[in-house]
Formats: sequence, structure tokens, C-alpha cells
Amino acid sequence: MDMMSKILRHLREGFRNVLRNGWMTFASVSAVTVTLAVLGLTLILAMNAQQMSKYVTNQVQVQAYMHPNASEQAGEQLAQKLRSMPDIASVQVISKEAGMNEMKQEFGQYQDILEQYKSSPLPVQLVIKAKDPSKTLQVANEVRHMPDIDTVRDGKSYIKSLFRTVSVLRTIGIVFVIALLVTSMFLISNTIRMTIFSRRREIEIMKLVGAANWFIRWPFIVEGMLIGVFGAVVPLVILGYGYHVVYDRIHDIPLILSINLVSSGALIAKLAVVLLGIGILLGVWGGVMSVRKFLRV
Amino acid sequence: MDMMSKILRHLREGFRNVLRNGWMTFASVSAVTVTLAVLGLTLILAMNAQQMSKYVTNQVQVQAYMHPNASEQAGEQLAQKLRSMPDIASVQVISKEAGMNEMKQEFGQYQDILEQYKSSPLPVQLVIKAKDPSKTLQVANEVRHMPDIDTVRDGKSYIKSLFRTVSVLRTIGIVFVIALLVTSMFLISNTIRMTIFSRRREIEIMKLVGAANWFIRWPFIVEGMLIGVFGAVVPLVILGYGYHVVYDRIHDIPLILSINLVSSGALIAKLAVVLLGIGILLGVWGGVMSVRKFLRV
Amino acid sequence: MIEMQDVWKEYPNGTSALNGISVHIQKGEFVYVVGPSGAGKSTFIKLMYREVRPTKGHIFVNGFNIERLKDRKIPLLRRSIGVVFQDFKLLPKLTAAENVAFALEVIGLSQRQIRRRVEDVLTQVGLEDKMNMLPSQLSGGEQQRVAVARSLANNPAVIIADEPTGNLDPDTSWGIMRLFQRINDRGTTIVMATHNRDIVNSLRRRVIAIEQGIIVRDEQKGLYGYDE
Amino acid sequence: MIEMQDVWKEYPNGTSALNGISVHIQKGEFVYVVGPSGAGKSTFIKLMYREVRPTKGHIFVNGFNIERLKDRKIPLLRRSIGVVFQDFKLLPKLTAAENVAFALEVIGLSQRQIRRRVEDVLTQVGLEDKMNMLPSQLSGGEQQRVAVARSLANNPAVIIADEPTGNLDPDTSWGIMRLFQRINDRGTTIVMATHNRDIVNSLRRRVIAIEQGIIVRDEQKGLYGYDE
Ligand SMILES: Nc1ncnc2c1ncn2[C@@H]1O[C@H](COP(=O)(O)OP(=O)(O)OP(=O)(O)O)[C@@H](O)[C@H]1O
Ligand SMILES: Nc1ncnc2c1ncn2[C@@H]1O[C@H](COP(=O)(O)OP(=O)(O)OP(=O)(O)O)[C@@H](O)[C@H]1O
Ligand SMILES: [Mg+2]
Ligand SMILES: [Mg+2]
Repeated sequence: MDMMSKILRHLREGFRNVLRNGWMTFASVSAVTVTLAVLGLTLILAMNAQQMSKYVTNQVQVQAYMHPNASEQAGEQLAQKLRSMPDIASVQVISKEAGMNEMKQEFGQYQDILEQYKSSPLPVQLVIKAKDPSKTLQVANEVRHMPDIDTVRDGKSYIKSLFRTVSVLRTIGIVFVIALLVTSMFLISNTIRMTIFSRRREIEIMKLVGAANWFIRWPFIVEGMLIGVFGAVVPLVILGYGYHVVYDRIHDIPLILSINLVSSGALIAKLAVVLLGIGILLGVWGGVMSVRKFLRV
Repeated sequence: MDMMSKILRHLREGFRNVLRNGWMTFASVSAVTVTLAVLGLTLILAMNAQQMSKYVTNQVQVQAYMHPNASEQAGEQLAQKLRSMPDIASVQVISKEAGMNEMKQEFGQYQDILEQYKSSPLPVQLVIKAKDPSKTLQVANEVRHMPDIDTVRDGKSYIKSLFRTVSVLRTIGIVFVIALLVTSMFLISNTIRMTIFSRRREIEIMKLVGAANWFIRWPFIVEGMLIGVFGAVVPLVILGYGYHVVYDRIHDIPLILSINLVSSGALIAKLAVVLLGIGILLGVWGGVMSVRKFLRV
Repeated sequence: MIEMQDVWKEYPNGTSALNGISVHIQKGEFVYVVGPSGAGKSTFIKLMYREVRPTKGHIFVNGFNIERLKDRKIPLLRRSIGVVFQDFKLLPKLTAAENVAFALEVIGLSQRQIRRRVEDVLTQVGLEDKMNMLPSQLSGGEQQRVAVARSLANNPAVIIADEPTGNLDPDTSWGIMRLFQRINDRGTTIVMATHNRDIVNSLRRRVIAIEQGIIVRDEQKGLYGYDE
Repeated sequence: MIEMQDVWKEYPNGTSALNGISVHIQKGEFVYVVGPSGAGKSTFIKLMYREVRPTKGHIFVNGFNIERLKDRKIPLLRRSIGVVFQDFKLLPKLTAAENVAFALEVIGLSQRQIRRRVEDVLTQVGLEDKMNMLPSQLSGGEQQRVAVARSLANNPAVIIADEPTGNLDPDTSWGIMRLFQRINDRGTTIVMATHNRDIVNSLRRRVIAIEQGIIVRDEQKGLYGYDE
């Protein structure tokens, strides 16, 4: 047989086996399906949580108050200088009047206390964001020693607790996703091996009539791959479509935490790569492994 | 055979089958193990998240400011009255001076603005917690119409967004736990059915030599149960011990979100019930179902 | 004891295995079923313990009406018949002794009774040394003898054997035949499909010859009758 | 062609199946292997295509040194031998034709050649009507004939048959024997374990008798020789 007809033969046999082993194929495809569905769902949640934590930490900023007698121009000049620093993403200058208005809004019911001031008693403020939110405290310390700067409010304890929270949650999330990934991989290859295990006598017979190992292996590999692909397509379609619908409905309403969802196209593409990749890889692996153990006849 | 020796016989056969089907038993026990491990891990996270959300929503409170000329006694009297209302859990009275001190702390760098006041310009405050945090807004509205009350700060938008966040997260969590639960149940019974499926020819032979259906079924049920129990014990021990260690280390350090973990004894007990329950139930169910299909000979 | 009235069997794939068979076998008879390969002998035999069901016709075995038999009652029918299957049908994970014991467990004997009986029948077929071997550790003929031992174990009213000597040398075959004869002398009905001309022609009993699904000959003390 | 030098076989469970067997079979010979049930005939045969490995001794088959054979080469050995297994060993999910075709696919024939050859050999064993049936849809004798057809299919240099007529009536058995004889006339070596006294005594060829794992007799144009 030439190469081409061999390949065709093994493909044909693999397909046939899938059909012939009705119940067993069905059982393993559905096991792969639900496993990947849970994995996919988790990945969707994790990707969005990741985006969310990024968004939250991006809100972190440093407030620097200049000396009470520093002018707005001085503020602008300092801002200009800060903007050129490598760690700093943005600097916003808040004039004395703007600061006053903000304070009035903020302190609602104490407004009358502030009303008595004709001109603002507040200094010029600079609102600074670090490029890397985790470097915020470092930036604050640098700013603290700048000329004309009086006090710097870096919300140290808030930032620390925020980052600690985010990092604990992220660690839990990553551990969980990895645990689930490993589990799915184990379950899928295990299922495929069980599917093929029930045919060990057939493998024995094939060997006894003179089939070479690879000749036996290929159809099983094709079969494992098909189980993997079939098992990946269903959750992919359901999750992809479901996410698309949810995304379309709510992605532009500022959500409860005013955070946007990961765009549906990008997410579905990633999901497809992961689910199909795992399905195919483990199908092939399951096929190879399960046959291996029975080839020693 | 009398009842007792029948039961013994089926138990013995079930145990023997588990041992005799070495690889297949191992494959299915380990599938059950990893499935229940993921489920257990998720349940631990969910239980703690649940506790956390309860804690967070319990922090919600109403701030009521009395008329500027209302005295502290008037505040205490009103508080007394409020405490007797069925929806209200606690009322705390904050005197003018205490309010001033709090404000000074809160507004750090504006202190000098406040310094100029000899006596506090602030009114007496009442801090009120509802028994059911979700009724906080209702309580605020009731308080608003009380005599001597000037303004009520119910943090309406904050409360609304908090509850919305908590409820969205809780819904996602519940959906996820249920999805995982259903998936685990499917995977476990599926695995056990695959284990037994590979022995359909044996069932056929048993029927042909005159075995009644229940006589065939019992050892398979015992076998399924054993697979379920073995598969539940390992994750139970690992997760239980792991949680116990983590809990012991950190349960009394006020955590990042200053929330305590679910006590380890209670959690492990619940986990044991769920995992063993699922293992045994589905083992038996898988045994019954898989045999059923081959009993029609 | 066994009665068939105009029985037809067409398998789901369209093969007509039996085309109108009527036969009456008395209690205590010894019957050979002979015929070429694919004639329908095994089908004829499988009808008796309801492994296959007739497409048409009536069958009565040991007082059971095979058509009307409730699913719950099938085990009772099968326990009243000892079957030697053409392909042995031993449970692959049970030893020879356990395979025989299984047929006794289903009728609810005590463990002690079972042990004694198992040893007894395995010795009768010459396998006293191989009691604790798995089927995969036995030769073809040894497996066949385990199947024979199992069919005898619970003293059934009828023994149905599908080529019980196909994998046995003539000596061992005669051993099995003497066993069947002894059992038959005690009143057990025996129906046996066979290709063994020597046995049929030496141990003269009733011969039913089947060809292409019909009975072409039914003689008391008949001969094998397929000689070139 | 086939050479065994002082071959011993003890199975892992302690059973001594062969206790020092030496034999030389020439190319083109036709050899019967006879002996009682459990004597070691199947073990003797399984050594030739390396289903079992000897505990001691040397074996050469078709120029392959069985002991030294690399795993990769085992398929080559097996393709040079056509085996009729005592328990048939048909692939249960393949039809009769596909089972035979499988043995041709492994040697890499084209689909067209395979189709022609499959039809050819199945017709030779009288199964032209049953080509597309699964093993479970065939009678015992029909399954055995599929196994015979598969062993012939790729024109092997040696055919090894373990009781190839055990489930066949005398007529059909003779058909198979005539087929083996024709193939043997063309130069194919044939080794056949059998319990069929009529065949051995009529078609006189070399007879190797094994008892309790040793060769007790080895005669050209011998007789079956186990007569009461
Ligand atoms: N896989 C095995 N493991 C252990 N013992 C075995 C195994 N196969 C065969 N035996 C034992 O080896 C001996 C020879 O067996 P073998 O199959 O060679 O006999 P045989 O001559 O072919 O008999 P038969 O005519 O019944 O087929 C027997 O006692 C048998 O029980
Ligand atoms: N399960 C089945 N499905 C379809 N056809 C079958 C089935 N079993 C048997 N047959 C066909 O029915 C016919 C009779 O088969 P049966 O097994 O009764 O023959 P037999 O007389 O026992 O032959 P042998 O001597 O070869 O065992 C055969 O043609 C066979 O191919
Ligand atoms: Mg038959
Ligand atoms: Mg043998």
C-alpha cells in the first residue's frame, strides 16, 4: 500500500471504530464534553476576573498636594516634569477652585462649613497614575521629595490591602484553573483509555495475525482524536454562543463594578484554541497510551 | 441460601470484582477521585465566599443626622425607640464631639480648616444597622420621617451597587457550583458505567446459566459503591487535612478583607457528607444503570 | 418434556435458520442432533433455553411455555436445564471451580454443599488438578470439560449440549459420553448436537438430522448417516 | 523450515506444558499433531508463531530465530505463517470478509487485490453467502471456516492449524482437508493439531503424538493410534 492509501485506511478504520462502538463512544464523548464545558466556563470566568482585577488596580492613584502658596503654573511645570518620568503614566493638575468644588461635592452635608470661605483654602493638587499600578507606592515616594510638594497621599494601607486582596484572589483563581486543567486532562485521557481498554482482546488478535504496532495504533489514534474533537466542539459552540449573547446584551452597560467584559470574539478564539487543543492532544495521547499497554503480545 | 449468606456472597463478589478488574477499577476510582477533588475544592471556596459576602453586606449601615440643635439626650431617646423596632439590629449614638474627632481623622490634611472651630459644628449622629442588610434602605426611609431627624445618609447608590455585585457574584457562584455538581455526578456515574460496560459478556453468561437479575446486580452495585467510596475518601482526606492546616494558620489573623474563614470542623463535616454521599449514591446508581442495559438476555 | 410445534426462526439479518420444525422429546430420552455446518442445530438448541426466540411456532420445555414466559421466570427455566454451549461461555475472571460454583450459587445452595458438588463434577470430567485455573490457563479441551461439568452440576432435568466433544480427543470424548449415559440412565433427558460419527454410530440413540432448517430424518437408534 | 531443539515450556502458574521437545519439519511437509486433551499440542503450536515463548530450548521458523527475534520483527514472522486458532480469534466487530481482509491489509495489498482474494478464499471454504456477516451472526462451524480462510489468504509459507475441523461435520471437514491438501501440493508446509481419527487414518501423513508434554511417537504416514 502506498502512503496515501495507508493514511486513508487508518482514517477510515478510526471513523468506523467510533461508529461501531456506539455506546462506549457516546459515553466517552459526553464525558469529554462535560469536562471541557466546565473547564471552558471556568476559563471564561477567570479571563473576566483577570480583566476586572486589572481594571481595579488601574484605578490606584497618588494625590500630591503642593505648598499652599505654590501657583497653578508651578503645578503645571511640575506635572510636565513628572510626565517625562518613565514610571508615570499620567498626571492631572487640579486647581485650587476645582479642588474646592470637588470637596464640596464630596462632603455633602458639611457644605455649610466650607461655604464661609470666599477663596479656596486648598492647595494645588496633582493626581498621578503609575504605569505599573504595583509601582504606585514607589512613585509616591519619588514625588514626595520633589520641590514645592507639601504632602503626598498615597493611600498606602488601602493600596497594600488592595494588592494583597487581588493577589490572594488571583492565586486562588490560578490554582483553581490549573487544578481544573490538570483534572480535565486526566479525565479526558482516562476516559479515552477506558474506551480503548475494552478492546484489548481485539488488539491482541490483530497482533497475532501479523499487524505491526503502528498499523494497530493509527486507527486508535484517529479514534481518540475524533472523540477529543467531538467532545470539544459541543461545549465550544454552547459556551461561545452563550458568551456572545451575554456579551452583546451587557458589554456596554457599565456593569455593577463598572467593568467591561472581555470582548466576545477574542475570548471565543482563545477558548477554541484551548478546548480543541486539549481535546485533540489528549485524544491522541489517550490513543497512544492505551494501545501501548496491549501491544506487548 | 439464607438472607445473611446471600448478602455476604454479594459483598464478597463485589470486593473480588474490584480487585480482579485491576486497571479498570484503578482508572475509574482515580476518575472519581479527581472529579470529587475539584468539586470539593470548589465547595470550600464557595462556602468561604458565601461567608464573606454575608460579612460584607453586614457592614452596611444608615447614618442619621439630627437637627443641629437636638441634644445628645434626645439622640439617646430616639435610639432607644429605634432599638425596639423589629427591623433594626443596633443603634449607636455619636455625640457632637465624637463626630468632630472622627471627621478630623477622616479628613487628615484638612485638619487646619476644622481646627478653627472651638465647639463642634456637627449634629448628633445615629448609626443604625438593619437586622436584614437587604432591608437597610427601607429602614433608612422609616428613620427619615422620625422627629428631630434632619438628614439621613443611606448610601443608597453604594448599597444598591453592593447588593447588585454580591447578588451577581453569588449567582455566578451558584451556577458554577451547580454546573460542577451536575458534571461530577455525570462523570462519576458515566465512569462506573464504562467500568461495568466492559463486562457485558459476563453478564450475558450469568443470565444464560440461570442467574436472576438481582443476583447479578448486587455485586455490581457493591462494586460501584466501593468505587464511589474509594474515590471519595482520597479527596476528602487531602482537602480536609489541607483546609485544616490552612485554617489553623490563618483563621485568627484578620485577613486581607478582615473576614474569617469557615471553621474547619464544620466544613470538613459538610464536605464528608457531600463527597461520600455523591460517591456512594452515584456508585450504586451507576451499578444499577449499567447492569440494567445488559440484563435483557 | 420438550415439545416444538412448527417452529420457525429468522434472524434479524434475514437468515432463515429454522423453517418449520416439529419435534417431541420424552422425559429420559437421549437425542443426537446432527447435520452439516450452519444447518440450524445450535439455533434449535438455543430455542430450548430461550437464548433465541422463535419467529413463529410453539415451544414447551419442562412445563414452561417459552413464548408466554415472563422475564422473571426465565432464570427458573434455565436452572432446570444444564447447557454446554458450543463456545463454552465460561466467565473469564472465575476459576474452573468458581465457574461451576456460580451455577450452584444461583440456585441458592450453601457454600459447603457447593464445594462438595464442584469437586465432584470436576473430578468426573477429569479436571481435579485444574480446579483453580482460570479459563485462559486451560487448554481448549479442558475448557470444554469445565463447561460440561457446569451443565451437570445442579442435577438438571434436561441437559442440552452443543458439540460437547468438539475439542476433545476420542478417549476423553468417550469419557464424557459415558458420563452422559450414566446421567441419562438416572432419568435425565439429554439433547446433544454433535459431528462425532463414531459416537453416534456406536452409542445408538435417537437421531434427529437437520438440514437447512428442517428435520430431514428422525430415527430411534439411528446412525450418523453422512458417509461419503 | 521449522526446527525445535529441546524445548521446554512452563507456564507462569507452574504448569509444565512441554518437557523437552525436539522436532524438525521440512519445507512442504504435512504434519498431524495428535494427543489427549491437555497434552501440549496447542502450546507446541503457539511456540511457532511466538504467542508463547519457550522456557528453555531453541526454535527456528521460516528462518526466524524465535528467541532472538526483535519485537519489530515479530509481525514479519507472523505474516509468513497462516494460523487457524483453536478459539478462532476473529475480530468481533468486523464481518467475515473484513476479518480476512485485515490479514491482507497488514501485508499492504491494495484494496482491489484484497477484495478479489477475500472473495476467493471465502468461496473456497463455502462461505460465499456469509461474507458480510459478523462472527456473532455465524454458526460455530462457519466461524471456524472464516478462521481457515484467513489463514490461507496471504499464501503463507506455513499453515499452522489448531483443530481446524473441531466444529465441522465430516463432509465440511473433508472439504477443508482437500483444500489443505491442494495447498500442501503447491509446496506449503502444513502443521495441524487434530482429534479427528478418520482424517488422520485416511489421509496418511506424518503424525507427531504428544503426551504430557513429550513426543511419544513421530511416524511418516502414521495412524491416529488412540483406539480403545
Ligand atoms: N496460559 C496458560 N497458563 C497456564 N497453563 C496453561 C496455559 N495454557 C495451557 N496451559 C496448560 O498447559 C497444558 C497444555 O495445554 P495445551 O493447550 O497445549 O493442550 P492441548 O494439547 O492443546 O489440549 P486440547 O486438545 O485440549 O486443546 C494443559 O495442562 C493446560 O492446562
Ligand atoms: N445471531 C445470528 N444472526 C444471524 N444469523 C445467524 C445467527 N446465528 C446463526 N445464524 C445463521 O443461522 C444458520 C444456522 O446457524 P446455527 O448456529 O444454528 O448452525 P449449526 O447447525 O449450529 O452449525 P454448526 O455445526 O456450524 O455449529 C446459519 O446459516 C448461521 O449463519
Ligand atoms: Mg452450532
Ligand atoms: Mg489445544
